[in-house]
Amino acid sequence: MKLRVQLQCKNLHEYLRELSPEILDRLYNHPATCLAVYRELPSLAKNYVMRMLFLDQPLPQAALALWVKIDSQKDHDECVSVLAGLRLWHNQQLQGGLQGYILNPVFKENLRIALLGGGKSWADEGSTLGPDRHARDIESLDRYAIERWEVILQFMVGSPCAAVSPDLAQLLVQAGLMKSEAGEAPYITSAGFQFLLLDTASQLWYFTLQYLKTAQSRGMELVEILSFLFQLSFSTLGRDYSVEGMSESLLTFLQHLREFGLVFQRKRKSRRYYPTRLAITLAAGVTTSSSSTMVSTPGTGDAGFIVVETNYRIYAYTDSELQIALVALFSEMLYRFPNVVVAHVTRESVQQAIANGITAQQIIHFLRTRAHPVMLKQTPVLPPTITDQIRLWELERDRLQFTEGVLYNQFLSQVDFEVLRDRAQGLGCLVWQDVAHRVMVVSPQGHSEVKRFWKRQKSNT
Amino acid sequence: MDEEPERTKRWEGGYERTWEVLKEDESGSLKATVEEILFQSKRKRVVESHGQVRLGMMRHLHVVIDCSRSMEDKDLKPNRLTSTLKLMETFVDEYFDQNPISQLGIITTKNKRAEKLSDLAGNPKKHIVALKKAVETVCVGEPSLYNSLNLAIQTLKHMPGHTSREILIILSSLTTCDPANICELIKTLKSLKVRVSIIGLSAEVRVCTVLTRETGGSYHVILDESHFKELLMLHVKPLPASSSSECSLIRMGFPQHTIASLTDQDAKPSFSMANLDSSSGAGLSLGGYFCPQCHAKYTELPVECKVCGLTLVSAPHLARSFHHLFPLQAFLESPMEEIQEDRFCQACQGELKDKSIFTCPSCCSVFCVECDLFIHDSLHCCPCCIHSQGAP
Amino acid sequence: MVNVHKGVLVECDPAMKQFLLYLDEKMALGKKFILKDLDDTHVFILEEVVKTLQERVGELMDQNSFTVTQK
Amino acid sequence: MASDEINLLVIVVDVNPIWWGQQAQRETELTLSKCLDAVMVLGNSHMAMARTNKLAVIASHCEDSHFLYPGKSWRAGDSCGDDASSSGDGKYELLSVANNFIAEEIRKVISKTDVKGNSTDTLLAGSLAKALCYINRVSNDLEGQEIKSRILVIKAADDCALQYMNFMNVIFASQKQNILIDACVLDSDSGLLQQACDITGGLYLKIPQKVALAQYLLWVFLPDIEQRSQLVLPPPVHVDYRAACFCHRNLIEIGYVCSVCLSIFCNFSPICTTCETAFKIQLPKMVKPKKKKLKQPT
Repeated sequence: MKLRVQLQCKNLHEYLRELSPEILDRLYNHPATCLAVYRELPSLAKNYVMRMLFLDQPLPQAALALWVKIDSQKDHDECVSVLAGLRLWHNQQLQGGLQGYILNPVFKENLRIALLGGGKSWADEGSTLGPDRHARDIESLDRYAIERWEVILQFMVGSPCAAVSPDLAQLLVQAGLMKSEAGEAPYITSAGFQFLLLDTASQLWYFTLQYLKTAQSRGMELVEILSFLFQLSFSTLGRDYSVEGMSESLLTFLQHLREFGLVFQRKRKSRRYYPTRLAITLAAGVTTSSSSTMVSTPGTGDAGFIVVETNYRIYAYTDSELQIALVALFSEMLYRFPNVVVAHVTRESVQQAIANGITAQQIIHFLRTRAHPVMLKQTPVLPPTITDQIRLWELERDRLQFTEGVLYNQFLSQVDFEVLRDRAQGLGCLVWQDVAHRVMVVSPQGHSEVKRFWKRQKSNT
Repeated sequence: MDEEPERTKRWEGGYERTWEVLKEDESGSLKATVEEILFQSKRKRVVESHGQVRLGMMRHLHVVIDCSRSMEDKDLKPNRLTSTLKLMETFVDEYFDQNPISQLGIITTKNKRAEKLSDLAGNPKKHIVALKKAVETVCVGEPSLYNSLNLAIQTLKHMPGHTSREILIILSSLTTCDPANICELIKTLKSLKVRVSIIGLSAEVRVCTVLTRETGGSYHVILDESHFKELLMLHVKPLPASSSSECSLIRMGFPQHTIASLTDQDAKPSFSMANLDSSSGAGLSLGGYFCPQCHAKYTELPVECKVCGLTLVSAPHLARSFHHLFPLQAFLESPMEEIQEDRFCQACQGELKDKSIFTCPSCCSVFCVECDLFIHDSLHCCPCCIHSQGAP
Repeated sequence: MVNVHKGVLVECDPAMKQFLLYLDEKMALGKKFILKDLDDTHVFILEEVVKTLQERVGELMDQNSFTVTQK
Repeated sequence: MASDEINLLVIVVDVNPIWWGQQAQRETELTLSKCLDAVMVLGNSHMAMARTNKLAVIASHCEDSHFLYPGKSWRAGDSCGDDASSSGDGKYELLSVANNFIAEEIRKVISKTDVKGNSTDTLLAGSLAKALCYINRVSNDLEGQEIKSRILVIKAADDCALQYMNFMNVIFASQKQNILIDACVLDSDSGLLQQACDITGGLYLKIPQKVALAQYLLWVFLPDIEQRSQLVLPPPVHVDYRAACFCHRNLIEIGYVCSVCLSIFCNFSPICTTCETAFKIQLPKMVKPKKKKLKQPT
């Protein structure tokens, strides 16, 4: 269990690139996706697309190269590769034989629609249902969204009050954020802990990616839900949309989104839903998390609230259940006040955390990123005694190293020993040897082979 | 001249009033009132803009910066000298932005001496550079009013009569070490129509009061850094020309900027006359402004032709100063309640939230506070009047 | 004649090894479990005891790890 | 959510009815509606580019200038959509809302204003002034995030010489705020706008073919400031900075400037016609030798 999973959070493009060409092309059938993809392009590429959006014949590459100044040739090449990589444009022979570019017709068509309309509507709005009696204002939507999301995180840190649907729990497990031995409740994995460290937008995006990964497995049409997702991210906050004309899988997807807090639906069966800010900022998350791996920015709002003292005490100035739960992951709660909790880092608590697959490094990282402004003033931010001790506690666990093996001893002659030793070495199964005492240990796999060899040795001597 | 004590009271009074005006609103914050004060002071400046008076549009200003020991005081952060120089940089920029065809020179005084930091010139860059260099001057000894004034006069008195001659002294020390009787000097200053203004960093000093009063300048003592800046900026606006200063038509050149593209062959790089004296000057360049009289080339305007002495400006430069000559009259402040129908600022379309609105007297359109300030501070023309008629 | 033992090779620091020897002597695990004492950082032991051994070591650690602070 | 800087584009469209009327007779290829469509295309593309891009459109009429978008009822930031007749045709909602808004407003403008006077020249300065005020307000509203703003003028009618002074004021104001002024000129070159672009560092383009307006807008005026540093764009125009004398309004290279009011004259006159100052003919004795030149009667 030495190996650590590093949480990889791709950005949209990295994700799309991995999709098969035909899926991509299908994706581009929806204006929303086109717009989303377009927005993620490097700024120069955006201009390229715009310039070519209304051209119907291919553009000679030579002409294209003249668009940029010489000194920014690098960016140009980058753009070209990106556009090609996403299949946004193709090479095409011009008459006269020189190479030219032309935009992917499907993409072009739908981006045009996204910009200028003239297509069919994305989804018919609530307006068809008439005004909603229980219309939601933006504040309540925000509250709802955050609350939902917090619940999920709390569930991950295993706080009792948080309960989620089995679907979601299973998803968390599939995403590798939680582990569950048969029967007992799932518990957070090291990946999960890293996940908690991301800011909300990135968490959201990572989560979505994981969801998409498993989408097919639960019989969902990837393209369909992706487009729907983007459509959501381009919808207007505080407006209601109708579920008319949604396929079954999409409706289940909607229910999931509802649970994540991406959309608000008053009743499971109600015909209208409100996208929340989470859904709208999904795209934003794409960009922020583009820096892949771990974003060290603390979660939204809870920047810097932890004070760590050299006496192993942690003062967390927060009232967020979630944050407290997070702290509790690797410490013992001592006192609880309305605005602050006092916790105590002990060997047991840390050992427990480590047993759960959380590395000392992650704990320290967590403490540092959440460090209270007062702490940030001093260098190092955290008291070295604490950080060192936490690391030591981690080391403590492996004082003994066990390796299965087979012991060979009582060789009659040095020669025998060396022969066999060399053989074992040749097979690469020698674990340990002591020439002086003519003792050696070989790995169980190698044992049979070595034995056979030894038998042969015996016979022909 | 009994208005001197009265003046003293004025700034002191202003100080006290700002004290008392501070009132907490129900939420216990001072923000509202503080904003109110700032905004009032801003408006005061706006109102002060004089109407159709003759202004000394072409100014020759010598700024005297005290570098005596007292400049090391820490009451201005990080110390008086640094913050003064910092403010001076902004001042120089503003000055040339507002008075493009004027000139400026900087003198420092310390250790009983006065020396030129930068000569009287129309190019802001040089001054800025000089100021940046001046930061590491060691502040020692006493300043000398007499010497610095004298030094300033030497150059100022040669300036043509139609230009204004001004000296601005930033005085930190309370003492001055003069070789001769300064009263004599004051007389000469008066005769030469040199206006001397002083900004005191410590406290009011009698001799300064007299000096400024006699020469018709202004004398202020700063309260804090922001006030310092405000006072400094007061000197950016051109002051009314003394009635006696003669006026004349100045012959000026309006050279065209010729952009010589690298493509055409006949374009040869050439030296700019401006760079000839300054060794640092990056020599050769294509294109530039060519003096219509002697075809000497310059890379930037405004400049006085080194060859034929013709003042070269571009129309925009003159235009920059127009707003001084035709100032935009102050808008009338009135309570919000006065308008009922659509409460939107005519300029920025923003909703009128503040308790007071502002009406342009000529076109009677209403504006919000921000726009009012913005219009008077930088725009200098009423967005709605422009529509009704072309020129003012 | 070469003889062969199946088992587990344990690598540890000398201190720990002494502890292992001690456990072995005292039959702490109900029987002798060290097949061969190889050198001062290696011993070769019975496979089945590994689990219990780890627990014992954990206990040892708990014993000589005093609580760093008063609650 | 938008922590990164905001990009505000203010488009000032010249909707001078007389000019457009004549234009319609002259050639039917570019009508006002076509032009506005082009503007919307540009606006949409701009807003589509990034979530943080903001747009404002001002119609500059010959009498007044009118905000097409965002209207008064509009709250900056997220678009409330009660009247939002949202996209029936697969257009990005925000855009469709905006477009409907613009169309609605322009209809109002055209219908309501009865054209007094037949000045074919638009009072752009006013529109620009309002644009600056608007930008000023927006940047005040969201202090904290820095905001990059630029103004694009789409100019049809001719300059109004009377406006020179105001125009200059506006230009300098925008220069102070470092706001770019771009100009896309449909008809005759505009000296004022040329200066504006040159001073504020914007782009000036007189489009060769009016039909292709939309394309020109997308190609030249869509890229924002830092993208322009990468792209190859039309070279700066040669700007004529010669002053026009106040007396005959003809451009001069050497002129006389009143020391009091800075009005420019093409030849020496004893009295300033602007500020009625009587000049003393010969300058005082104590002047630098070089000044002697100035005294040669011309």
